[in-house]
Amino acid sequence: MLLNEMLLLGAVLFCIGVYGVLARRNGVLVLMSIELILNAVNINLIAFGAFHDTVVGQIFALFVITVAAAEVGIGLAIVLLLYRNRRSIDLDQVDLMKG
Amino acid sequence: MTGATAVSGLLAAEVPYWASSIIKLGVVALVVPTAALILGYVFLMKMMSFMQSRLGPMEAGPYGTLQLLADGLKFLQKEDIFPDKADRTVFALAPLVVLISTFLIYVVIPAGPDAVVAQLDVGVFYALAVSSLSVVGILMAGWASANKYALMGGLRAAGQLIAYELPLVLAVMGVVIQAGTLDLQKIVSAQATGEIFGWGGIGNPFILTQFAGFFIFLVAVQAELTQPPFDMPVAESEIVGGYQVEYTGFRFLFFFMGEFGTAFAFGALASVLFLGGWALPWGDLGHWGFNIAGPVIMLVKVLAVSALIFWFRFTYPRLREDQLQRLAWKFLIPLSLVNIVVTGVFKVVL
Amino acid sequence: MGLVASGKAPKPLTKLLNLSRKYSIWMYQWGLACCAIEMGAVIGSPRYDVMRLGVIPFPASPRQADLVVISGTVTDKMVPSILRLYEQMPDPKYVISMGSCANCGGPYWDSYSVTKGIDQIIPVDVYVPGCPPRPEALLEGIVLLQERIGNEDPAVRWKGGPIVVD
Amino acid sequence: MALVPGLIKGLKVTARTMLRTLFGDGPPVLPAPSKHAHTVQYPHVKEIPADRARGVIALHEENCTACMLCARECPDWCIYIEGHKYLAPPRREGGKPRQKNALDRFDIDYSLCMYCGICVEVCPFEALFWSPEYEYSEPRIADLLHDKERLGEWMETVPDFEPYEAGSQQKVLKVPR
Amino acid sequence: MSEFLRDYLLVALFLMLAGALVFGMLGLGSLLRPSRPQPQKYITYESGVDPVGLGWSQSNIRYYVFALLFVMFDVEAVFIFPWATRLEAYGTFGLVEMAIFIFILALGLVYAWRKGVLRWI
Amino acid sequence: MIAEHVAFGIIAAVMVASALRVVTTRDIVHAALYLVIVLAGVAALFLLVGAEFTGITQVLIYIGAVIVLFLFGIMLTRSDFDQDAETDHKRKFPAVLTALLLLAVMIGALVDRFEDIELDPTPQTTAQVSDELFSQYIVPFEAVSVLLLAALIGAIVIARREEGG
Amino acid sequence: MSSTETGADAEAGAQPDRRREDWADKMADALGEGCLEHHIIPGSDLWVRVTRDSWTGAATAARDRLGCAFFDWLSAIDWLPSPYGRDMDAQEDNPEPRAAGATEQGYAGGETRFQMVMRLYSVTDHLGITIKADLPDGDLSIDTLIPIFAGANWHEREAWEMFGIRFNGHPDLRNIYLPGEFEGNPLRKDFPLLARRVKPWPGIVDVELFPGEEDS
Amino acid sequence: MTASGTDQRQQLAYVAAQAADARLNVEIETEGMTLNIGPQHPATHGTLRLVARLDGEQVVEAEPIMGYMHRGYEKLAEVRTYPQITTLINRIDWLGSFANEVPFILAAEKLMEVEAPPRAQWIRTALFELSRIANITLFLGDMAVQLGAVTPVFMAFRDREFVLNQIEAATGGRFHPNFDRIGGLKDDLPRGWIEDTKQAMEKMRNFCDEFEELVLGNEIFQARCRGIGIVPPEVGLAYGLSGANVRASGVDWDLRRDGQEALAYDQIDWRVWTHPDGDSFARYWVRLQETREATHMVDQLLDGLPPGPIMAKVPRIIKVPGGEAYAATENPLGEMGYYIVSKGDLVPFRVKIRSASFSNMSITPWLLKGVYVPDIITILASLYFILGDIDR
Ligand code: SF4
Ligand code: SF4
Ligand code: SF4
Repeated sequence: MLLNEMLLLGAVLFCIGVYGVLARRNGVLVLMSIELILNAVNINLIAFGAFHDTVVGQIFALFVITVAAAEVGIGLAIVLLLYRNRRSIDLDQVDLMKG
Repeated sequence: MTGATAVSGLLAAEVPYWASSIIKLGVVALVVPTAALILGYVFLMKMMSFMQSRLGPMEAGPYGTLQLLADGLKFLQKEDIFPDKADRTVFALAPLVVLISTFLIYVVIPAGPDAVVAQLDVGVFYALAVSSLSVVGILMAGWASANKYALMGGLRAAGQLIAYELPLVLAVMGVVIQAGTLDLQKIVSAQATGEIFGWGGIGNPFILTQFAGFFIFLVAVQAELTQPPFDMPVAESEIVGGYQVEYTGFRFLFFFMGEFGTAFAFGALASVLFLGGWALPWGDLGHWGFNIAGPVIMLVKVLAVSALIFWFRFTYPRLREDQLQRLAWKFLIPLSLVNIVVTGVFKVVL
Repeated sequence: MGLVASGKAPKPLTKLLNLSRKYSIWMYQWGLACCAIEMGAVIGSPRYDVMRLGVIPFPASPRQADLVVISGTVTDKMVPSILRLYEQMPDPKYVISMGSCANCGGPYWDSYSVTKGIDQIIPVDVYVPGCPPRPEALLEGIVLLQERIGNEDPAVRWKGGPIVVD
Repeated sequence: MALVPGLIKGLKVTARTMLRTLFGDGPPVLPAPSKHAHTVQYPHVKEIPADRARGVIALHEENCTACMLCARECPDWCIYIEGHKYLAPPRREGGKPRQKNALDRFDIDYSLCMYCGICVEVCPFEALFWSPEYEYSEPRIADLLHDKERLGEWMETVPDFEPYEAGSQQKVLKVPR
Repeated sequence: MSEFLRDYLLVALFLMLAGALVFGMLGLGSLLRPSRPQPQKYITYESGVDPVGLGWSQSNIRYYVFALLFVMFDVEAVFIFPWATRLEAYGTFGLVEMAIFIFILALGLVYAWRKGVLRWI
Repeated sequence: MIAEHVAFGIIAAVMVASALRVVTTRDIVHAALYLVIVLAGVAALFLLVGAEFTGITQVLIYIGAVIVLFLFGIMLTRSDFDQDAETDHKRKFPAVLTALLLLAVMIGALVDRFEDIELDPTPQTTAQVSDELFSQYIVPFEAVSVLLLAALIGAIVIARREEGG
Repeated sequence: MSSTETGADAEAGAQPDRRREDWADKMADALGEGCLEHHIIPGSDLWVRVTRDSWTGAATAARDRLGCAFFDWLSAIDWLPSPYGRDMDAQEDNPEPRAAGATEQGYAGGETRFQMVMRLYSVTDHLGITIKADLPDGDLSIDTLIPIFAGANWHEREAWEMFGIRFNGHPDLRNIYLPGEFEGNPLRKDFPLLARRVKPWPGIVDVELFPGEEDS
Repeated sequence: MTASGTDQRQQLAYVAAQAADARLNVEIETEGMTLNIGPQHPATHGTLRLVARLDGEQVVEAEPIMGYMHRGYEKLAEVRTYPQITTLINRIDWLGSFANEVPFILAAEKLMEVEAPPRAQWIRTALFELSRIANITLFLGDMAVQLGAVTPVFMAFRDREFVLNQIEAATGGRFHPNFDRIGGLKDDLPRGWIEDTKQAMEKMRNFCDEFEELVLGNEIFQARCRGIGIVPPEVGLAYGLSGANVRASGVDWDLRRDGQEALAYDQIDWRVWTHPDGDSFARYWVRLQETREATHMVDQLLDGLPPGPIMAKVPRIIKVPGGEAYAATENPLGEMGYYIVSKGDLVPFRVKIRSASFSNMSITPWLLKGVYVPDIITILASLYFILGDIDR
């Protein structure tokens, strides 16, 4: 692979993720879009790791995966909580988020 | 390492990569259904029947040996039903995911020095990772059927599979620490050449030093396979078959194949990890003869492990959902954590 | 699509298919009344052990069943359920009517709440007489069914009628 | 959960059953085919039911006088009898010709019969008997209506009445052949 | 192509093999099987009656809590694997490191236990 | 090398298509399943550049665990099998614009900068990863455990609150 | 009544049944006017007939004063002679259906067509009591027993379905057995069994006189 | 039958089914999740339907819907003669068939004031206990299978065959003997029967031992049953629970010992088993003990069988004098009784059938409140009902 191919792919995924975060109003879908973003980051990390021929890229990717798992856990807990209280996970209807 | 020479050792000739790949594909494509057939026939049909003082299938073929073939052919002729409300694509793909999970496990299981599809550096880790894929398939099936029993069964199954995935993973850790590798081939040779406190007469099958690990592994496998006493996801007296409830014909059979194929795979994994795999502690491990003897040795060990699994299955009633989770979280996981630490201490101290 | 349904399947193939259906009959485990217990004996009692014949009583859902044994009294309240059960089974499917109740209403032929015969609702392939039929009698019915399956013409069966033997 | 003892005992029970099924009480020799299971392999081996078993009703036509008693007492109304009267030649020389009944039709509808045995019991002329036969499933329900020829054929399968247990004061009857 | 990738190519091939099996079998079946639509055949199976009360209860949060616990420990396990392969090299130091790691996560388990989320009921 | 490029092309195409479906499909379960494809693709990419351990981890954690979490979340928050709630904002134009702008910027920044650098797919073994992790990155490693603990406790607290209420 | 019986019952068989009389007295005592009649078969059984209004009172009294904690069953009797002749085997209808007044009731008397019957039992004394109450012909309703014996719920639903008797205060008076669209109350005497009337009785074609009465 | 005819009828039935379901669904439509268990459900021994409203896996409310097996016995009894009824009521509790006949015959004998000769009484009692064994054996296996253990039910069926063989050898019917007559029995025992029966009893005792190891002693089984579905004695009695169900709650009451019906129970040596806990496990335990006790009772009954006739003098055509009588016996499922109102005809005027399961099941809505879905099965199985006995 060419390095820039990898990076490009990462960039595309990243932007798709960003679009998802902005366009979606379902809590779970927003979280999924965030996952996309994090994966895009991971691709970059791994690509650079391979580029520099070091395993540090992998290690960072591992950390990112860990953080992502934690993030999803908490995020979904919040979504569930919202759902419990409002019977909906539509973020538009969550005044709380709007301040 | 030498995936390409897997078969060449057997034939004592160099086999091109593509040819060996095709042979391997063919072998595994045969092995999985055959494994399901063997387990289904020997245990589900015959052993169960004997335990209940009856005979099991007798008419289809001598001693009913062709029973499951007849079943397969019969299921081919069954109408294919998609319930109205079902999510058709997901409904159709769910068995595929389960089956993929089963097939992928077989990639790393070694049956001889060269009789392995792909010898991966991260063998065990890979096997555990792909075996966890089936959860997705089961959840898909449960969801797509748009049926209460199915959804309930799917959720129960997923809850159970993930709860027991952990003990499974953690139980293996003891073996990994002892062998110092994730590669299944190396684990096999570590057992064949190992020593127990300086005595190497029978090598070191890890079942002896890792008995706690073996026990946890076995319990977890039982649960992963949703066999009694952990069969709530498919409990027929409660939720009539759980996530499989809407599946007909061959789609149903895929689940069946997945279940028994995975049982065989886990049996193989258990015998590789704990019982010494294809090797015998005596003799030259690299000898090509093991490529022929290995599968036989493996088969015996796998059947022994499966016999144990199915023996439990036919004897015990099922637990309740909460008892199952309690067993996992309050007993197996702490136990396996302790096992890791203890094994680590021994490893470092000795 | 539908090699067999169109009747174009070669003879040996149909033979093979018939054989497989003959020796693999998954039986929906569902009983209605007293006869159900004799059916239970056929399934569950090692003395009879219907699994020998390839009749496998695993499916808990009609979706995987080939055969349903209507074993017992059919009440008017039950009829819709039985009909649905039958329709939810995938073709090809077989029905055995077991016992006088399912055949004709039996001892309750004059009752206000009992359906006089299951064949008024669904097509029946084999009638087993008795009240209750001995387990062997049901076995005989199953053997008879198997014989007929072995000789039937799938093309006709695929259209859903009762067994036709050529 | 107090683990172990009960669980292990359970395993023992199933294992014991399996061994017994395979090998009986003898030594474990392979191959160990089907001898020790409780199974009677039906289409090949047939158990003979108890003599009293109520399998099918046989008609001894000579004894039946078409008196209709069985048809009347049958709770399911599943016996259909038709007959006609005729004058039989006198028993003794010079006597009057006797009026007798001829049996035209004697059908039992086994799809309806509840196998209660009332007809056999009430028959005053010992024309009906239970036979333990059970193999008469039919693919067509109409074939379950057995006419008097078919019922007569069943007579061959009727076993003799058994003797009674000690202390009984019942008389053992005879089956007319 | 490197040996390494060839191994994984095999993995990919197996993936396809499973797919081929599934579709092949279903394709073969479509030649043989009947198709006879009937009005009730496609209704969801629910013990022989019309499905009632469509609402699936959403309250079963316990599944989620267990799934969450699982994710956390799964991540932990991922870190233990490389450590386990190289424990010999790290010696006591590695042992202590991991002991701390496991201990901290075990705290989580204990917390969950004490909070009663491990109780199903 | 050709084979790898082809593989990369296929994987990338599938990934991008699936990712697009993730953010556009109306059925949440489908979105999650498309996400599975994307994640599997990522894992495949990792393997392609020799990051074996991370690749498998990706499968184990993401597909085996995180997706399950997602599916649970979905199934516990959807009240009906065939309910089709609105999942997107009414006006998506700003989102599209933002995303495209971002993409343009990144492409501009990346494409020229790293032109024609061939990646070396030498496998990096687990042992290497381990050695690096347990020497250089020992502090982050321990921090991870604390992070996980915190996340665990946080999630439990949230879930508990909801249960009480 | 039978020689194999034991203890008090066997003795009581010969002479007046003290224990049952005692029970009858207690019931009369507790209900006063509400207790109409009683009937005792020594050593066998006790019937008490109460007014409709004392129905629940009788149950309470039996439970509290007699110790009958066990709710055995509850049902009703339709005393109307069947309008279908001797029994439903008869092929023609009874030419003159007798008037309701002409019905004869069983033990402990009764005046009307429908009579409630309930049986309670004492698991300590091992004695049972059958309590009856008449329902006026125009108003088939009676108070529910659920507050006293929770088990009466289904029995009352059954009686409602089979006889059409309404139970005041019953929370859930629906059909228990029959499908919702079923019409009629099957256990009423005037409910016909159609199958029996449609199918010809096979015993009707008489070809010979009864055995033993043979004419020469 | 032509295919088109079938189709038409199917269409009609289909429309009827739609209508019936729609109506029922309106009746029970609730918020939250409603789970239908049955009528086609392996857990319900046939055709009970349970509609449970759930909150998660917890039951908020559960209601059995019966009538899928309602066959109208009480009405049919009004148009059948006494011998015809005897054979019909075999089919109420189809597992303990001979036991169904006894209380009816006893009630009729009460009205006719005849009494069966001692030999008949003893054989009656022995057959009664045999049906009890045949009946409860199946319960023992069935409850295990409901809890997910497949093997016990096969063993139950296996050993039950020995008992059924004996019942058949004596009466001619495996299930529906129709052997009891007003004033005695239909026939005497065939030669060799006593010997065979004793052997069968030996096997049954083995069976009980096996089950104590395989099921009762199993920790998983205990974990599933202990503390589940506790019935307090007062509540149980108020709901009309009888038989082993209340004996498992500590009520020491057994109609065989305490009833007034003329059977041979007072002449043999046996005991009544009770258990203080009142939970599902206790019910299982009590039934297992009763089975074993019954085998001992049969042995004694056969040893002491008095010689003599088996039939009292009764007219050939039975007309029962007018009057009312109630007779109840301790059937395998609990108290079963018949209340016969006679007007001196060939047919009874009214027969009220008090069947045990009907009352036993009436406690389920109370008992199932707040339990978890898997426990529904445990509780239903442990209460032990037979559909025919509920719906009649
Ligand atoms: S045919 Fe006889 S045994 Fe069968 S269900 Fe009907 S009554 Fe019961
Ligand atoms: S056995 Fe009974 S039902 Fe059958 S024909 Fe005789 S009397 Fe009628
Ligand atoms: S069989 Fe017997 S009862 Fe029936 S008509 Fe003939 S003689 Fe009379």
